[in-house]
Amino acid sequence: MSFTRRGALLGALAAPAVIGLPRAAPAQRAAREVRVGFTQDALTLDPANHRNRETQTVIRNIYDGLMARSPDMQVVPEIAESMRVVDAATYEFRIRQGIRFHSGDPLTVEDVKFSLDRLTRPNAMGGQTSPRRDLLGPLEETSILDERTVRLRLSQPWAPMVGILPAQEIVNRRHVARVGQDGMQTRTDGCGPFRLVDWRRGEAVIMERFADYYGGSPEIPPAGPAQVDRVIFRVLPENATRIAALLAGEVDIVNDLPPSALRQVEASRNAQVMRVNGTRSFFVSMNVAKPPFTDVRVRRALNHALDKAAIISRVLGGTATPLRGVMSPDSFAFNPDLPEYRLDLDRARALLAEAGVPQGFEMVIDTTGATREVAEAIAALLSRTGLRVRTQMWEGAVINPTWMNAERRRERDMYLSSWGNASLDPSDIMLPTLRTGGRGNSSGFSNAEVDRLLDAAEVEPDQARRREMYQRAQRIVSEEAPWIFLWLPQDLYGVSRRIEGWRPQADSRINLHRVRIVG
Amino acid sequence: MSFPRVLERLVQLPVVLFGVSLVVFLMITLTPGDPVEIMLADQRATEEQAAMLRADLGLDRPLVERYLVFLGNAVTGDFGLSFFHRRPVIEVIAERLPATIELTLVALLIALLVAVPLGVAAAVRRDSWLDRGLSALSLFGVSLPGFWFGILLILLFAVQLGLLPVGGRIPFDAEVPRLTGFLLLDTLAAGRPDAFLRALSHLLLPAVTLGLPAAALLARVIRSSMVEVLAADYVLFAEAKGLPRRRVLYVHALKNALIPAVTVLAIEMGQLLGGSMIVETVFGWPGLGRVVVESIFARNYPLVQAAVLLYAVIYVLLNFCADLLYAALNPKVRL
Amino acid sequence: MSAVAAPLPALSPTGLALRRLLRNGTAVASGAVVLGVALLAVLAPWIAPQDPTDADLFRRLCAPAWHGETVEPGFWLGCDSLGRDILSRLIHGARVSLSVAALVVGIAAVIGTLAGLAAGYLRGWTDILVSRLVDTLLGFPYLVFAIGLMAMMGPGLHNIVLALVLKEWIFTCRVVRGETLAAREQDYVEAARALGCSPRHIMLREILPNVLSPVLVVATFRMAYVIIMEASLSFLGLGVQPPTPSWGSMVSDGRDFLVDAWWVSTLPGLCILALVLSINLASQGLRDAFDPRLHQSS
Amino acid sequence: MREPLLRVRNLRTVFPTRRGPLAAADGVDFDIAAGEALGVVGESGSGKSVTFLSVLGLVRPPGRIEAGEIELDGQDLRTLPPAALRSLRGRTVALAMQDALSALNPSLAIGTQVTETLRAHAIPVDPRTEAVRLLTRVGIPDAARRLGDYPHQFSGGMRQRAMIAIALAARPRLLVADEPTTALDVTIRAQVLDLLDELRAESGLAVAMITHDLAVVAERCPRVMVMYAGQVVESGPTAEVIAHPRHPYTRGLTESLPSLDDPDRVLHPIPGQVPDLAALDAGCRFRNRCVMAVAGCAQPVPLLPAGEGRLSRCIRAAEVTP
Repeated sequence: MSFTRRGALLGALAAPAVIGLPRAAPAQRAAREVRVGFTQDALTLDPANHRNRETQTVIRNIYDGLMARSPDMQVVPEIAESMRVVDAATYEFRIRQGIRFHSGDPLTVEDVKFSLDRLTRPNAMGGQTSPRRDLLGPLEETSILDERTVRLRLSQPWAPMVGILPAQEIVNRRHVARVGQDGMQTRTDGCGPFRLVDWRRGEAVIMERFADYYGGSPEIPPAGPAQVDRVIFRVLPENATRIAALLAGEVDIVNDLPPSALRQVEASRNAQVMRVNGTRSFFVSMNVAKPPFTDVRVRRALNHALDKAAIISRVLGGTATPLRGVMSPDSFAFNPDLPEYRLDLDRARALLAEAGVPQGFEMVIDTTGATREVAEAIAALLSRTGLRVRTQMWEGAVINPTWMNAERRRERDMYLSSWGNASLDPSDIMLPTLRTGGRGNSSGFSNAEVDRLLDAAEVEPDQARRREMYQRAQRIVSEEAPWIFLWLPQDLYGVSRRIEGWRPQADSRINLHRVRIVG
Repeated sequence: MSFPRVLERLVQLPVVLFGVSLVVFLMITLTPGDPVEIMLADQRATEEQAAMLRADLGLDRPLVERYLVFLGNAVTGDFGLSFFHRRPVIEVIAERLPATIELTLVALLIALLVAVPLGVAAAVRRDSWLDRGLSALSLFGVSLPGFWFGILLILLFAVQLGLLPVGGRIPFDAEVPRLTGFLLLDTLAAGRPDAFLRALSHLLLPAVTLGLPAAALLARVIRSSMVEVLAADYVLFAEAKGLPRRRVLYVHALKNALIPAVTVLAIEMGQLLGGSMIVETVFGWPGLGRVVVESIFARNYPLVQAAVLLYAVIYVLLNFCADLLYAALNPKVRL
Repeated sequence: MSAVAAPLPALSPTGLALRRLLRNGTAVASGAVVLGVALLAVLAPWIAPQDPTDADLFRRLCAPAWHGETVEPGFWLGCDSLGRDILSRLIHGARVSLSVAALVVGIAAVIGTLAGLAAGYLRGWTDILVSRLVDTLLGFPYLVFAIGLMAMMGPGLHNIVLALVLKEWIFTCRVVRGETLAAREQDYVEAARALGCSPRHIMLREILPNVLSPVLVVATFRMAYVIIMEASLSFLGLGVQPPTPSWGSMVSDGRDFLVDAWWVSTLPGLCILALVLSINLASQGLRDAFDPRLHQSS
Repeated sequence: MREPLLRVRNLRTVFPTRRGPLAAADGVDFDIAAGEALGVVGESGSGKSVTFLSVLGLVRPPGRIEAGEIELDGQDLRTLPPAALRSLRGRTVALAMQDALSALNPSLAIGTQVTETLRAHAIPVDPRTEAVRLLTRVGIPDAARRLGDYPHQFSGGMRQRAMIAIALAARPRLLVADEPTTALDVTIRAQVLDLLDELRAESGLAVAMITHDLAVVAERCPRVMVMYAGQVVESGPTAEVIAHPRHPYTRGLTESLPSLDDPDRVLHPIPGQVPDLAALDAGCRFRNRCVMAVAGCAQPVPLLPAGEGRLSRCIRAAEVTP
């Protein structure tokens, strides 16, 4: 008995040394394989049954959409060969020929109609309704014009329509019939560059190159089948672990690199940092219904009081762009001429005094665990005015609904929050967060002129006029200052030097179609 | 004393399950945060849509009714749909459970491998520097926050030394058909000793991180019961017979010293099973613990309920096994 | 076998135990560490060199004094990611970590002892009720239970204490119940019963003094767990409210800087280690001193 | 007299205590010859058990043998390496204990506990057959079927006999029997003692019978050694020692001798207390209880001849009257 135990112990001790050997040279992998260290597992592999960016990222490597987004965020045709705007509420798409699904079935206009119907029709998914339904807004009907053309008809003009299409994937209607609604969760049959090999729940999604791939959008070169044999999305939720996996050469791309890891990754020989402007604007929402935030002078004072530059350079490692207003500079509707609240503590104190806010007045910034560090920095910097600002941590599940409900947020002061949308269209940014009663209007901001402008822009087909409306709205918002305007962070990725042909894009997709291995 | 004990366990199971289900149900329903709100958080849902979803999920019915429905379904093994996986809870749990159990068992094994020699050595040389040193060392385990220790191990063994992998269960090229979900078994069943070693190398760091605190506790238990046993006459008698020291320590003494340790072992195993979520998060281990924590934060009620009930069942079963093992080790108790 | 025992001068069992305790160098030293930390915690506002919540981003991650380069004078152990003095945060953090541990374990010990006494002495329905409750709570994995409760009540110091107490008391209860069951059959209890003493009197005056030493041992042993528990909850974002420092939250917040600025998370980690180690060694000393079974001459 | 099998000279075994070292055996001298039965008599704490544990090399730390010679079969046990000492234990010198319930391992089958001794000493027999023979020999009925039984399944008397069978398994030459029959009823006690007598006669087994029961010694042991407070106070042929004690302590013991009908009677015939072994002076250790004590008793008292084959540690040995 004692002998076997001792033997086992020795075995356990010796194991690392033995096992270590095959791992020592990761470059010797037989197959050309690219691995992504990813923060989250896909929730499902059914393109129609989720509302989750990470899930979308995984799925988008298996399924293609009518349209795609290039790395510089242009919307380009993918399965569609071309698009024609018939009128403000009608679009026609001509489908590329010769596309095959992984199963070998050809992709037809029926599949396109089926996929869009599945997304928009109530109860179209085996009795359920797709949670993505409202993403497609006023899309009313998809009809087949001929065997190469489908027409999308909207119930009213809606400019964001085109921008939303890259996030909707086309499924094989025969495959859906074969595997059923439940089967769609785990079994895929897309026409994308990779085919699913195995989904190990909570651990990894493994895909291999689809040799008969039609090549993807010719407008994003190089077109053609994927350049690597295999792609693995590995789930590594803990930051430190994800970074360690990159540095150890176990993964080639990691998403959501924290700014604190910049130096570490840049200093390593085998990896580099890649960055791209993100799509989420950060702000501190002030409860405009609660004194003293009812007074615009207080709201402006806090904007003057915050040393954004210090946080950006010190805490965020210079990986964010300061904002004067709501919109990202990358958005077509960005207003570059907004007034700036300069850092000016004296002015801030004067404004607070004018508004009758005493020194030592207490304010609480609500926040969640993910943004704790920034919230603490903001609180510390705002406290320099003589106010006593502190933070309170919440679970997202609790604090978000609280702030989205006027009654429940009545006693709250400030909320460190963010809002973004991959298309960077104000329709899904300003409308929800700043229109009276908007679903994301946490500050309770209400301005008749802004409401009018946003509503009008929603149905305005002319993009230039829309831009002008949004820019006017942004100016009013900046002056009214319902938020402390913060910044637009960059999305940071750690990327191994052994791969090429990939760069991050603002919608945070990781499309691996064009990745090459060079190292 | 044996038969009533089995009876007691049999009675205990439904009582504990009932208690646990009640507590977890109350805990969950009293927790602020509405699953419907969370599910619809990012959507342009109207109040009607929310109400519909709420009705779909049965959230609009009174508490008592919901509890009874839950109980009724649970008895038939139907735990409903996991909100955010959009799949049956049972399925989600079934695919995650083996990973957690495998991790826990290996952690326990490591704990035993560390604790038994440590506890015995400390007891034999009681109050020597060895005893103090070893017990201080074993206490090291208890004092380390798992997430911190785990990250440190990764930085050392994976990044600096490159000896062990960072996370996950097995690399793709060592994949084998998953018959049982326990990769150590599946790789052997597939006749792939290389894959077995790879799977083991993935297990090592998380299992050490998880097992070390347990090792510390077990070492203490074994040490103190060894101290008692070593003072017993039968140990003296065994030595007087001229038996080799190893046999005296590991057969005569340890066999008796392990009897009280078995109960601790069962409880500890239960704690390891339920305490794996932090290690699972750090090492990207696709186990049940992580899903349960995610589900608590996402108010994914059905999964939390089912998982907690499962933990309770496992706990009672473990205790039952401990009783059996107790009987096996202790001839005075015959079932 | 008759051998060692020579008669010692008459001393009460407690006196003997204390004497054994004081002769145990390790136990005394580790007890001194615990007391030292407690003293730091109590005196924190007066001895901390800096304000533990005073952030200055220009001091971000500055190194401990012995490092040479990016050192800020007056910040001996360096600064965290918001430029707050780590030494001061450690001193103030001792307050939180130690008071959470002491409160949880103290309250749990009182509840557990009373419940255990009642269950073990009164038996019957009281015992069934208590035992089944204990079983139920044991069936819950600790962390799941704590996370669930914290999610229910929201983060914060009071809620941490409450959540942990609700689970912790069962450990004391189990021990006390067992000891009480044994004591129930002892002569002194039977004698008290024969004299017509009330159950309350017997439980509190006769049995309680005899179960106190195992309670003490369990309590010190559990303290270590509670400190780790608080750290784990902080890791999951359910710890104390910022900017209040606790050792657990400091380790947890600093883990992103383990490579660039190891001290941010390692120093509080070492503090936890030292404290838990000391508590454990002290409790081991206590047990060795108070557990009569280890001192029978054989 | 034959060459002694065991020869102990000036044995001093010490246990450190908080009040200083405690000599549980202090200057013990004696011999045992092959085939001899030596009775060792004394109260609890007199050092009789420690003396023989010292011989077996089983003094528990922190206790240790500080001085003296222990020669077993011509070998010096104190210089023997631990492994060699271990192979002597059970094989050359074996131990039988007072309480078989605690001496037998509760979680091992009786058969295992017999055979493991045979295996440990590589006795060239079939362990199972030999175990049956040994158990049958001590009077356990149906021994073959009971090998798999655990100690708690045996009756008290059977346990005691099984324990003796285990002690004798490797055919030792010296058996240290520490109160081996105290727990037994009269008939079984006789049976066990008869067995020991037989073995002595057959194979020259030497027996050291440690007891506080002078009656057993009177009946079975030709020679006796009386111990008090860590020292041998008197030794000699049993009949003579009982009839004409040469030490006041022995006399005190003999005064309570007629107790055959009450074998479990405890010996505490002498008023007063054993002195604190950690705080002794050089003089006679019995003098605080001794009616014959004189001023000279405060001087060191050596163990001196007191007649044919007899030794006594009393300056007034000649004056002791029965």
